Amino acid sequence: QDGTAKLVAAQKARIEAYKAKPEAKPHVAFVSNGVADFWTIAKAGAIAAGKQLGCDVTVEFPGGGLGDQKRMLEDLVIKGIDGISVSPIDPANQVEVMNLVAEKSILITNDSDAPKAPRLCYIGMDNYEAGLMCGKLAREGTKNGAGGGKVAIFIGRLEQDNAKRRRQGFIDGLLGRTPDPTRYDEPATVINEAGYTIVGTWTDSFDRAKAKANIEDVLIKHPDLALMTGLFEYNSTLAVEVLRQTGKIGKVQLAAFDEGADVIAGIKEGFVLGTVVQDPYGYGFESVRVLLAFTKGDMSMVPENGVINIPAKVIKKDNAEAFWKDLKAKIKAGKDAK
Amino acid sequence: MMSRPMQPERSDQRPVVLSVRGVGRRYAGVVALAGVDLEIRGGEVLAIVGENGAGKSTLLKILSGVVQPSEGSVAVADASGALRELALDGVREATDAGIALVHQELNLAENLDVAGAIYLGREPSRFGFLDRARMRAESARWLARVGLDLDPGTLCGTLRIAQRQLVEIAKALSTESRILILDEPTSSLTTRETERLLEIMDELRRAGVAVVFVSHHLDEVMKIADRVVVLRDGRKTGELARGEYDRAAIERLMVGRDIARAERRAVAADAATRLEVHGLVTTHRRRVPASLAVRAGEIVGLAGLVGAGRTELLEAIAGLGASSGIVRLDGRALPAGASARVRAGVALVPEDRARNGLFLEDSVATNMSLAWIDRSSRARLVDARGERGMVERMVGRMQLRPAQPSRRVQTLSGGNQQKSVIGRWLAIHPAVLLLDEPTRGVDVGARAEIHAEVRRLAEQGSAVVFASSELEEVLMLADRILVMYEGVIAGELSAHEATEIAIMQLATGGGTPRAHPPTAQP
Amino acid sequence: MKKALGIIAIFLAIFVFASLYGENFLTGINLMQLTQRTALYAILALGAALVIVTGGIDLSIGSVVCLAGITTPWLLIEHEWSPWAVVPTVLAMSAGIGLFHGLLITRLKLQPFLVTLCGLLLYRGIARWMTGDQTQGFMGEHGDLRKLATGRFEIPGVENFLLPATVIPAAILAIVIGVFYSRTVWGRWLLATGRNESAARYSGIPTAGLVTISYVGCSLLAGFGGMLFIFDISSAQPSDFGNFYELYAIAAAVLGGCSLRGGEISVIGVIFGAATLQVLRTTIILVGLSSQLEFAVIGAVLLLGVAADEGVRRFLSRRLERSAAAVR
Amino acid sequence: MKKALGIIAIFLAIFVFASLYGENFLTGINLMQLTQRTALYAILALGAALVIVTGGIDLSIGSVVCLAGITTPWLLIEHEWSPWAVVPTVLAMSAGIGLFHGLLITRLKLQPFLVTLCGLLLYRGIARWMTGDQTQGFMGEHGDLRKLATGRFEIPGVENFLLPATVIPAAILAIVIGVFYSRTVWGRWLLATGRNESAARYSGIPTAGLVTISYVGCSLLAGFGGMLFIFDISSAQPSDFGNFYELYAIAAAVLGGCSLRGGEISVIGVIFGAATLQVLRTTIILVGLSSQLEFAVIGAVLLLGVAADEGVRRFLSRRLERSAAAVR
Ligand SMILES: Nc1ncnc2c1ncn2[C@@H]1O[C@H](COP(=O)(O)OP(=O)(O)OP(=O)(O)O)[C@@H](O)[C@H]1O
Ligand SMILES: Nc1ncnc2c1ncn2[C@@H]1O[C@H](COP(=O)(O)OP(=O)(O)OP(=O)(O)O)[C@@H](O)[C@H]1O
Ligand SMILES: [Mg+2]
Ligand SMILES: [Mg+2]
Repeated sequence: QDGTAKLVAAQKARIEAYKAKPEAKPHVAFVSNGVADFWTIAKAGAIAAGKQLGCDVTVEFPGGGLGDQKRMLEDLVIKGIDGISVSPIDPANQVEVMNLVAEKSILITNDSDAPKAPRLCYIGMDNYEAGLMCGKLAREGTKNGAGGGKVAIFIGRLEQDNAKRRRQGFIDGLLGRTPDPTRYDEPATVINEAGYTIVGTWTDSFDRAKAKANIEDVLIKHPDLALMTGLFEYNSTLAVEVLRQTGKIGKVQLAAFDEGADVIAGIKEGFVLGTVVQDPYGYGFESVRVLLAFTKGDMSMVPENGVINIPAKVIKKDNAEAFWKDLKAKIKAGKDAK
Repeated sequence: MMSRPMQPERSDQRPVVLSVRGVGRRYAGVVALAGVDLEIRGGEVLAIVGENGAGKSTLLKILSGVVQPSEGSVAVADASGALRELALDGVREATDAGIALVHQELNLAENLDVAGAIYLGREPSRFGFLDRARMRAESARWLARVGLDLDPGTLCGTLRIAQRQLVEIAKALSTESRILILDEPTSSLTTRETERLLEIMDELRRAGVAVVFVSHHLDEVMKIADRVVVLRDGRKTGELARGEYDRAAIERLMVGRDIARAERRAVAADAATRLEVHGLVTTHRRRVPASLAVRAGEIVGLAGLVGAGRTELLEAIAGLGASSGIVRLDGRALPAGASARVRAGVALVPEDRARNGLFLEDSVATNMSLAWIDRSSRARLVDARGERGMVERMVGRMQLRPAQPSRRVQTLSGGNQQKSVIGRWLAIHPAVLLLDEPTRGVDVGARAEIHAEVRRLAEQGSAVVFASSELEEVLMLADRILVMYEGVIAGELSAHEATEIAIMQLATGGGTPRAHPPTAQP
Repeated sequence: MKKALGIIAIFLAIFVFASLYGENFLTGINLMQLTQRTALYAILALGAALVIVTGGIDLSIGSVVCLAGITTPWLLIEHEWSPWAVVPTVLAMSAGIGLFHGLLITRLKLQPFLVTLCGLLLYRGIARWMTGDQTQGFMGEHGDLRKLATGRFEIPGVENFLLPATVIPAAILAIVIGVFYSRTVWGRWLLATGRNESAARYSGIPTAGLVTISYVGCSLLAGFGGMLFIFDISSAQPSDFGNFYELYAIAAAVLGGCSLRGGEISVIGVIFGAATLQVLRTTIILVGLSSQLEFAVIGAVLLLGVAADEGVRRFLSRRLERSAAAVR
Repeated sequence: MKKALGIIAIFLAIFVFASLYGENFLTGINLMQLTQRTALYAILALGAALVIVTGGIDLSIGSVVCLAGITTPWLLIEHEWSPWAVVPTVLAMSAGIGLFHGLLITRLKLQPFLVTLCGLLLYRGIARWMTGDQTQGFMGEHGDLRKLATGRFEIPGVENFLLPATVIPAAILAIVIGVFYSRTVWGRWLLATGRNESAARYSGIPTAGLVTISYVGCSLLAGFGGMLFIFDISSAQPSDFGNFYELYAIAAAVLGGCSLRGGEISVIGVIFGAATLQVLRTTIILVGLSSQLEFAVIGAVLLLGVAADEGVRRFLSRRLERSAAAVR
């Protein structure tokens, strides 16, 4: 902890020094935790910020997990980058590489926080909170019907911290428990509570054909499934696809996550309860804005607790259309920026 | 050169070093060997003869621990001379018991150098580390012994088949075993090397070594063997001591009848030229262009020493390997590439059948019909019924044994494998048939059959060129003989003026003013 | 056929197990979905078998699936091409990739493993770069075209089971490939080439051309399969679509009796190989095993299966040898 | 050595390019990190080379890296074993895996591709199941043990460059393996076995045993490498740690001159093969190419490299032949 404090102080001193002599053409980086549309939208935000505010921006998507992210961070440091905003895959165990970044550059986190690391701030939302939103959405959806029933959870993988928190939030929200982010239900056990039976959590390691097969197989195994949720973007998209293909529309409810095109279409059509969306564009934009301010010696936008909150939103039938238009415009801007 | 008489000693007073009692070996579907008794004595040369598939190789493999007998026992004399029954269940044990075998099908690791191949499995070492210098020096000695002028550092992969054969012999000799077993060691050697090998066998015999060898060349057998064992259909049909046998007697025991030798007939003097080769230069190393012409119905023999370039010439005509020059068939220049030439009717029976001729894991039928299916196909579809008929006829004509078209070629005896390759080409009546060592490993009877088939093909108007290291075969089959020396066609002899001496003179450079030392040095 | 017996036995064993212990395994909809998946993977596996026959290997199958799959909606939606232009373009591109591999392997004599490993990296890289790592999907459009993979046919007289449309191309391909190797001259020559390339050359077989065509066929099937896959799942992400599919394809082919040394193929075996893998995956879910165990179970069952197959084979051949002797 | 010339040339070309166009490429810290990564991957690649020499292949390397890597912190942190027990246990487990492969391949005569493909699925599955798909890390503990991978040594007289500790085991392994194949009887036997198994058997060489030992060696190195990898990155997820590492390892070995037909090895080549892949990846970032292009660039550069290498080789051998002909 001592080392962390020292590194934080060193970064602050560096920023202080920039006051006297701001960086001429700062170069900052945005590092994701994987490859996904979510991150391409974030990239659009980051690049738009770079254009608008005047700095170089490098965006890196590590495709191969922790090792890959470590390698990219090291290489960026070697390259002599002025500041990095990273979404750490496994914060508890990535202390060293984050220390390295803090030592030679400036470190902030996005999407997934690392409070114990020497990061100057975190930009994002709480995945537990977002999961809770999704769970409540599902609870409302089923309460309108008979209430209770069998529920299945689909998620890309459970190793990463944000996935675990999101799942736990969903479960707590669905079952109407009092929120407690530290709770953890084992994925392998069937939960019987509050009239609901959570029959299981299925992962696919990002193989979409496998993800689709999971949903299909679970629907076969539990013909009486009442509700499902896809906690990663493509899980929800595929759930919509399977519902269409198997004619289960209306029979199985879907509480979605993220802004897949098919999901939005399903919301408009009315057979998807709704979806919880984050604001990746905002993560990217804010990251660059904050880092850029640092290189000018300005630390004023960092609040006392170090968390810049960019909350999640629930999209339902009424606001789906407006949301979709805005998103398309942002993606287009991001592409044109490239 | 062939003249030195090889004096046999009275061998039955010598001690028995290896004895087999009632050994047999079965494979799925065949009995390769049954109830063979045999005694081998130190200081004698024992020849094993028999038709293709008689079980000779199987017997030798059992003697040397490569194959386990299904019944019977093998006993080896230990140091004191007492026979000890050995449950020979591995090469290592046989090697330790002083037995060395040269396989019929050659087996060298191509990525090793010659010295490494010779000492494979018995490398001189200190604390597990190789003693390379010693390995090289000693293998050079053994190479010299077999008359192979080769740097021990040469990679085995670059060796031609005769050289590989000699390396394997050198390897066996270098074990200085008490019992040396050679399976058709002379099948790819020319007269000169054969001669040398017989001398070595004689020397070993004098030194008290027991030598067992297989050969289809009865003249070799009669020159050196103290005793001849004849196998037929896996059974021993006779055991003759020196003096008790002549060629006819052995053949009768082998085949059960006398072998008819085909008559030579004359080529029509006005026959048109079918194959014409003009200025053929292979990119491998030759700068001297080769030219030759073969008339319809003519059989031309290529003679020469090991490495004289016969194989290279035949392969170039067949369109294999890079070469320049013109090859004409009936006056039309042929395109480059083996597949174009085969389509035009130029076929080659390669000398290295395992590597270039056979698909060992496939059946006899598949091997034989490979070219035929193309000729007979309609819309590229295989005529399956016709194929079956053709294969059956060819199996009969080539006297394949066992006559089972569905058998995997790998499980055939060496000679029958050779027949499968020749059958592949006879099936399509090629306009030009090129044969490289056509009867390598083929028994006397089958050889006569193959010769008859080749003659029949020629009579139907094909042009035939064959290379053979056996002078006897060249003299017997060819209408005209071309002798090669160091990559050049050194001279030409017609069938009636050719003699062994005349050929050898040309083959060793005696026909040209250049006086290079011959490839194989004494 | 004989080579396929082992995998058919393994398949049946798993099938029976799943019927007994899997919930709703023997339902029409489950069998339909299994058929669909088997057909999709069988197309890839047949492609893999084409090059395995030549003694080669194609590690780029998954990446070609990705590139072809991603390009299809990319052209249709982003670039608004007509389906009549897109399908031929994607197939031609896939064939072109195969041609490229084939030429490098037969003309430049590079190792197939190396060439197609570079392909594995290259085509996925191109797909990611081309789309800017953006998921490509049909946005609910082109439903007719997608019928190629999502269509279902009624079988007269059979209830509760619809035949997935993908079965048709898969069956046609299987029959064509089966006939090709057993009945045509080229097929026979390719088998020979796989067994002993040098002997094939000496026999006048145009080995280089035939091998090149095999690589073209493999990539073409991978591209075609990729197209069907994306029709089926409706959208895909370039960075992960098709990952490891080459291993599934090769595994199915090898399980089905194709030796990696070349010269052997059994179309029926390949299809059962593909089916076995799919049934295994579904069984794990329907039996209620944790999906974390999926990999472990597939690996263990396959290993056990092939080991048992080999054991039985040996036992039988030993019996045969003994009985042959007894007859004489 | 001659076989390694091609890859050394490719490496130098990329290195020079990166020095010219990459930001801060020629800095001590970058070279240090490249050395570290090269050493780590070289250990896996040397393992891969061991089985490639026998004419086999090991597709399970990545999964063994995963299993061994994950087990290390799992035992240390979750189960609080002492490091003195953990390291031998993990290494023994890795060796056991290799032994299992070797026996299946040499005794049951199963195809190496199939056995190790099942292994690929199996060991990753076990790792995922064992840990319940949870990330395993050191939680900041065991810093001393991790020095095996994170340690850095000063080289007297050299500034700005510290030698990573992983270089020591990598160098020792390289030397031992190099000496083994060029100088020892067993190495020579293995080379012969790899190219012509029956020739080796006929010469009385215990081929089955030697091949088995090669698989043990490969898995042992993979397990050792996995341990060092996790010491280096401090935590890993069972579902993706080590994915595709077998391909990197095999690619490095093959680029370095090991033929997949067996019987060939060049330790220097293998190390340069591993180094080339790492330098390429870093170059892409330091030159400022998008990481989307990483795969495409690596694939294209390798393909170009090997094609050029082969072209040059042919040109030279033709020149040589011609000059030899001229002499006569
Ligand atoms: N591995 C095997 N499997 C099945 N049958 C075999 C096998 N090896 C040999 N045979 C059969 O055993 C018989 C004897 O073969 P062997 O090789 O001993 O004959 P040979 O006398 O050496 O003939 P050749 O003169 O042609 O070399 C043949 O019929 C052959 O087909
Ligand atoms: N592809 C090749 N690579 C290396 N050397 C070759 C090649 N082709 C031919 N040679 C060499 O050319 C010479 C001629 O060989 P070739 O095999 O044509 O002779 P041959 O008369 O058929 O002798 P053999 O009795 O050995 O078959 C030999 O010295 C051989 O080493
Ligand atoms: Mg024989
Ligand atoms: Mg020759």
